[in-house]
Amino acid sequence: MSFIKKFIEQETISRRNFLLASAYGVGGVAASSMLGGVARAAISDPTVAWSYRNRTNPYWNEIVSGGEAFIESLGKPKEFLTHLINEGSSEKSLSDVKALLSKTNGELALAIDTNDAPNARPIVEAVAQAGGYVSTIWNKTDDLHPWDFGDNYVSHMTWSDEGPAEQTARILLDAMGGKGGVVHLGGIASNNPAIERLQGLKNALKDYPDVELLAAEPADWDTQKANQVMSAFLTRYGDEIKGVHCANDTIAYGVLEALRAEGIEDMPIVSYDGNPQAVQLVAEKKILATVFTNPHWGGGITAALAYHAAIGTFKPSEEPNAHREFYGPAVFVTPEDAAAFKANYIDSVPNYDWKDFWGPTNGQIAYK
Amino acid sequence: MGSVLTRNVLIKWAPLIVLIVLVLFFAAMEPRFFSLRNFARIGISSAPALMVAIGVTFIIIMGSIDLSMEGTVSVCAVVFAFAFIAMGGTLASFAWLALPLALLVGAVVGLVNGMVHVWLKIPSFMASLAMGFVGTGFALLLTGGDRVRVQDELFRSLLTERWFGFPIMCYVALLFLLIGWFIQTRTTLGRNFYAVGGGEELAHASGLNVNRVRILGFMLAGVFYAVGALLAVGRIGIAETATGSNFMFVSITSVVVGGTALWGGIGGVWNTLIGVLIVNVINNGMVVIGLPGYVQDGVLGLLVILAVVLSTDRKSVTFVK
Amino acid sequence: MYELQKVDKIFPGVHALKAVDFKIGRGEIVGLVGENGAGKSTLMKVIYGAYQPDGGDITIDGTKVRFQNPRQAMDHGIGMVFQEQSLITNLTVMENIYLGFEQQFVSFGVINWKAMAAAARQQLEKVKLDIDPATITSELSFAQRQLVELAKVLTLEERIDGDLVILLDEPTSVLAKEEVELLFSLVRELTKRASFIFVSHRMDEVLDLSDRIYVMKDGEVVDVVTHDEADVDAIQHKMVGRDVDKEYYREQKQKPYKADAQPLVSFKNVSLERKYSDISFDLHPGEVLCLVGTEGSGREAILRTIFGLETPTEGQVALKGSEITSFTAKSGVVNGVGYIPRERKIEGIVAGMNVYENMTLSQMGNYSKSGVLSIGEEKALARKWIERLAIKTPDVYKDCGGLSGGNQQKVVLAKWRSAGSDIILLDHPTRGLDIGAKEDVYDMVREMSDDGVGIVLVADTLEEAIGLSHTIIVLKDGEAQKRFECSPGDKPSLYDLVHHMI
Amino acid sequence: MTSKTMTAVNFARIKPHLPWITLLALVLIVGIADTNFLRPVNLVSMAADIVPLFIMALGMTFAIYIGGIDLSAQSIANMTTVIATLALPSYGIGAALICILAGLAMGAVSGYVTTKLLVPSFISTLAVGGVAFSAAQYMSGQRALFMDATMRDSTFGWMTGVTAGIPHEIFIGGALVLGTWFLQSRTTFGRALKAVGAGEPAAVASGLNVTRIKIMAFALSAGLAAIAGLLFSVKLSGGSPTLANGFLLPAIVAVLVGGTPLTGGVGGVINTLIGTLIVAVIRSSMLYFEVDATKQQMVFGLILIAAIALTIDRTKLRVVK
Repeated sequence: MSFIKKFIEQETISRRNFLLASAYGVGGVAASSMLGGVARAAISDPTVAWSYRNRTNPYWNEIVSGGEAFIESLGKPKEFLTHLINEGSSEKSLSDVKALLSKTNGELALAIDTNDAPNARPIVEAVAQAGGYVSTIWNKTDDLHPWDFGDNYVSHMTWSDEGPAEQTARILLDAMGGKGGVVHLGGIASNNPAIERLQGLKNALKDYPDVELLAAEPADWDTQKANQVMSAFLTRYGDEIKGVHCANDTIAYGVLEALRAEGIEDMPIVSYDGNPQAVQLVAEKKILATVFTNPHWGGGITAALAYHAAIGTFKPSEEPNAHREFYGPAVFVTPEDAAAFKANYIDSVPNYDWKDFWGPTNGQIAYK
Repeated sequence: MGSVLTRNVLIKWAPLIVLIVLVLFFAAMEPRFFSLRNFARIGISSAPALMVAIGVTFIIIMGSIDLSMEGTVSVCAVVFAFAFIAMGGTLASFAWLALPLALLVGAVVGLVNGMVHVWLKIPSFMASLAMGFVGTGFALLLTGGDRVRVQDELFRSLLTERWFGFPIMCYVALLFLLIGWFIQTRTTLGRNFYAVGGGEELAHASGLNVNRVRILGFMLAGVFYAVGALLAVGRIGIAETATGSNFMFVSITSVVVGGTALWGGIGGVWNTLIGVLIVNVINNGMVVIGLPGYVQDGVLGLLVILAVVLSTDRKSVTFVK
Repeated sequence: MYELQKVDKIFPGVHALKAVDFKIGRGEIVGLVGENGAGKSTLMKVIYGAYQPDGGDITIDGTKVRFQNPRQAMDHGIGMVFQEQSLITNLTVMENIYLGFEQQFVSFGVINWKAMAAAARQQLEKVKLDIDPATITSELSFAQRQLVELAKVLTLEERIDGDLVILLDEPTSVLAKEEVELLFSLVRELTKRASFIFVSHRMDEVLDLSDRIYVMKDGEVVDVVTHDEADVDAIQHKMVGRDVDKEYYREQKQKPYKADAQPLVSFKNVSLERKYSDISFDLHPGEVLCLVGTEGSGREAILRTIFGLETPTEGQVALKGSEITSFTAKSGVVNGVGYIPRERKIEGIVAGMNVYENMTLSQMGNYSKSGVLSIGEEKALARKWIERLAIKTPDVYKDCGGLSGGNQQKVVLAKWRSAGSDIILLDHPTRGLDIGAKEDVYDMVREMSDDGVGIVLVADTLEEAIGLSHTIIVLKDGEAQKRFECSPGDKPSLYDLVHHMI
Repeated sequence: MTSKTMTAVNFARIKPHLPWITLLALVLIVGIADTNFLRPVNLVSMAADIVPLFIMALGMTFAIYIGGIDLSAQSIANMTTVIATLALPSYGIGAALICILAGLAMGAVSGYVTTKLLVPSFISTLAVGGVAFSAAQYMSGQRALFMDATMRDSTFGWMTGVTAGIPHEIFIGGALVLGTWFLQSRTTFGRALKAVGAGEPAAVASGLNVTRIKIMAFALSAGLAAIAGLLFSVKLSGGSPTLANGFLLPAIVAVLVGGTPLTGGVGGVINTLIGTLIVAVIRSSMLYFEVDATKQQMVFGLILIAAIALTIDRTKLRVVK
């Protein structure tokens, strides 16, 4: 019967809001106030939500696990975290956020990857207007900044992939002996990380005049597509291929299997993301290096920033810009340190201090 | 009479001719395309797609359509992987039971799909589209988004072991192609698909239990999707919710390119084989000749239109929707 | 042997069968006649199990039976040969014959094609058809297909121990005369093994073949006559409830056409590859020109050429004196050609659209301003023509798919006449219509002639062709054989025509 | 008349109203669970957010209304987000015109391939969509592009503004639904579409230029998809070849749930309006009922089956394929 009780309680509260809203509507009070724009100092018990692409990708699973770990650190069950899954659709991403803002009357602490950079602005605007708090990761346009929204746009974290990708590329090119052909399998071509990771490889190639970039094809972050593209590369370039640069771990799996089908076991490969499976492969020396971006911590801290800003633990507008826009951590995983890394980060997930917002970060975001 | 005969013969062999022309074209552009090892690569990428396409071929022959394959493939792959690992994780143990289990799961999903379509009288396009969501959703529920690795060397010999240059999975696909051919030509059910596609009301009036044929058709398709799922897992060693992604449009395109008409009654599994090969040759060939990634979707589209125009007997219809 | 007692069938709003008594003895051929909507097809569906009666009993040899579906009726020896071509054309002949009953040739899940072929050959022998059972059905002629359908029903003979009842629904509609005779001799021969229920609009055939004739009107059996007592006029009187005019084809209303006026349609040595060749004729205002020939003789292709659906490969076609260069249906319509197709439900009306939408479909330009429809005017037009042609419809909003065949035909006719078409192409305009509706059509043909409309007709029967036309062109294999002038009182005989057709 | 036939007649009377009854029922169910949902602010904002999807579904309605399908819609919307962003600096408001023209042209190509080359629309639109996607990738240089905020606001600000508490998207959607409704029910083109959908042979035999009508229907579909892309691009202030991803299936689902079945000639733009709102409500209901993340897709599929089973008017379907 408890759900009935819960319903009645909810009913009483929301009826008040409902009447209030109707009164605004009937009275024709200024439109902006009707649509939100609620100013409030702090929210005592905000809904905490994570909005992300999908659950079929290990990367996002790690993000979610971090979000849940943060929730549990608050002494709440992990079901308390609301999940908004956009399935790769910016349209659904935006609609879901707005629906949730309505449902919670703006009492929301939102962590989000907006799926496509242009989608960030409408989302941030909607959250700010409703009086909620939002922290974003990865996708945002360069002209959108947290400090332009007072407290409501808490922070943006991204990872500068160009540098780390360049470093893994160097590991790869060295393993190739500094000569021969290399192929790159990228993410969805227009995604920012995909562009940066390819750029990292190109930067490294400048120092290796004897290495030729044979081809760079998008594999859409997809294992099966990567598998097929690699097969075709083998036909086109055959033995010319001396190394493979993958934009992420899921692509690397497909590449490994395509090579395995041909009986090629010793091809130098580097990837990105540092998923547990990839770390295992690094330990086995099937992959030479990957870059761990600590999505578990990223997922937790992004939710924590939004939450603590919402309950008033800190006031974002009083923080320096470097605390509003910053780079996330990047840890190299190579065969030498893979075992230690695995023990520290994967076999036992570290207990992070979710109030140490900026400890592991990598400095303020710089725009080109 | 002579001219009619040659036209019929031409129509019958047109898809194969298109395939051969494509192979020769890509071989001319890049001689390395024309090698046994590359054909094996095309075979590997074709094998799972062929299974899925054969499944949907039966449905299309009935004049219906099935869009549930992505969900069904994912569910079968995930259930297989879980069962396989739970029962020992190698084919040498009782874990081989996971193989028939996967086929059974495919049949059950197909059965439900068919029942929703037939009993609730929902057109197959809508019923199967919705069932596809349910399937993918169910696979997600099972995995919670995780990937399940299947590393058993024996099972992976589908990919790694080769006979005459082709991995075992190609022979498995061939075996099921023959089974599909057998069902199509030598069983009542197979022939009844053509009857339903040729004239559903007439078939019903002849005493044929059309609803039963339809439901069985969706069930059979489910079994073939399951085989496709097994080969897809065999190919990359991972079962996940995304295992079924991208199968829908590719398989239906392949079926149509092979000369099976979307309005039912015409075509068969050999057409589908040719169709799948055409699509995979194009996909492989475009990368092999070094076409930039961003034009590949467009070129594939144009070539598919060209292939359908050349390989379908469209004179038999007055209009197309 | 097989008997219906006080059978009722009710549909929402329609009492389709009212306490019908019907029986058929062993080896008997029973005719069933009635106007469209009299309840014939409902009765047949009850007999072969497609409908379940709402009242009354069905008995076989005194035992009560109830069929849930056609399959159960078949299991009791009742089979149906359908009016529409009911073979599935992409299957082989033997597959069609054994469709739904393949199990007898299956062992271990495998079909034994040889056994099925042998069995099918045996069935085909019963109907004296010598073709390979593995032939794809679409390659057969219509007559052959009709015989295959009969052979299919006759498989009941082997399957059922008891007596057979076979329903023949309009089996002769696509057959030529001599094919009809072949069918009849077969049926008579088969009475040794089966009883037949024969349904046809061709009264002469029913009289010829049947031992007894049931006459239906408004869902009731109004008369049962024996072969010897049967009289066409009496039966038609019972069916229609009024006297049928002796001057059935309105010959007395036939007036000479304006032979000196400019021809509406002019064909000069026109050919269409593989359809017809070297056809020439002129169609004048007020003339009814009939094209006579067997199925595939090129009649329909000529109609379709006039309308613009086919582009001739040679020769000149002129409409109202101006030569046609681009053959599209649009240009046909603009030149005042109206096409009343044989497949009324497919090409004539759009089921799912209402009466006024159908009527203005070919002339929306007249009822719209810059693309915007004036629906009020459309409705007014529809009301006018509903009255003028006595179309039976509750209102202008009625879905044409729900109208009876005769009324659908009237809607199609109204579509063209209201648009002012003065070249009307009639393709089997009376096919499947009952006598009353046929007479309405004949009246309309005469009225149109009087108004100076030129009509090209492909008639349902030769009698109709002779009765209605001013001019007859006999076609065979796409070539014109003979031209007849048919002024009233001086018309060619059936024999004259048939002589040139075959 | 018996009581049984009476209920049958009554049900037949209710049938055409089932789509909006379903919508109302869904709104009430969610509203009872959480009255927040029923606040006008929320309902208005939900409606405004669904507008781009609705516009695409509106276009899709025309393709489905004539018995076809348009699988190119999403790619065309993707393409127009790129075109709009690229063209805004040099052409201003003219960018909108370029987008719409590009959409119409692509749709006309689909229509041409379908009607003249007799390639089923399932394949032809998929292929043209591939071309549009390639074009989008090429033009964007495979990057996400951003509109200058001031330029966007001065040129297209009217699209995303708010008047009297109503977001302008709703006015745009409303204007388009009125326009297309007028087109569908009051113009010769709409009537011709209905004839083509319900009985193509009869439309031909009435002298209608069926080919042209179909090409126009596909052009209209793609044109509206382009408007959807344009509006979305303005709303998000940028463009990318993947920005409109995830539109296609919901748009098809919206049309089908509204009660425009794939058999053609039945339903229409008003149905699509209701169908889109049903999709929007189902989507929000996931949040309001706090459906677990891993279960959402499966639940969506199940509700979809129920909604379609309720809303389609089977009396208008001759054969359920």
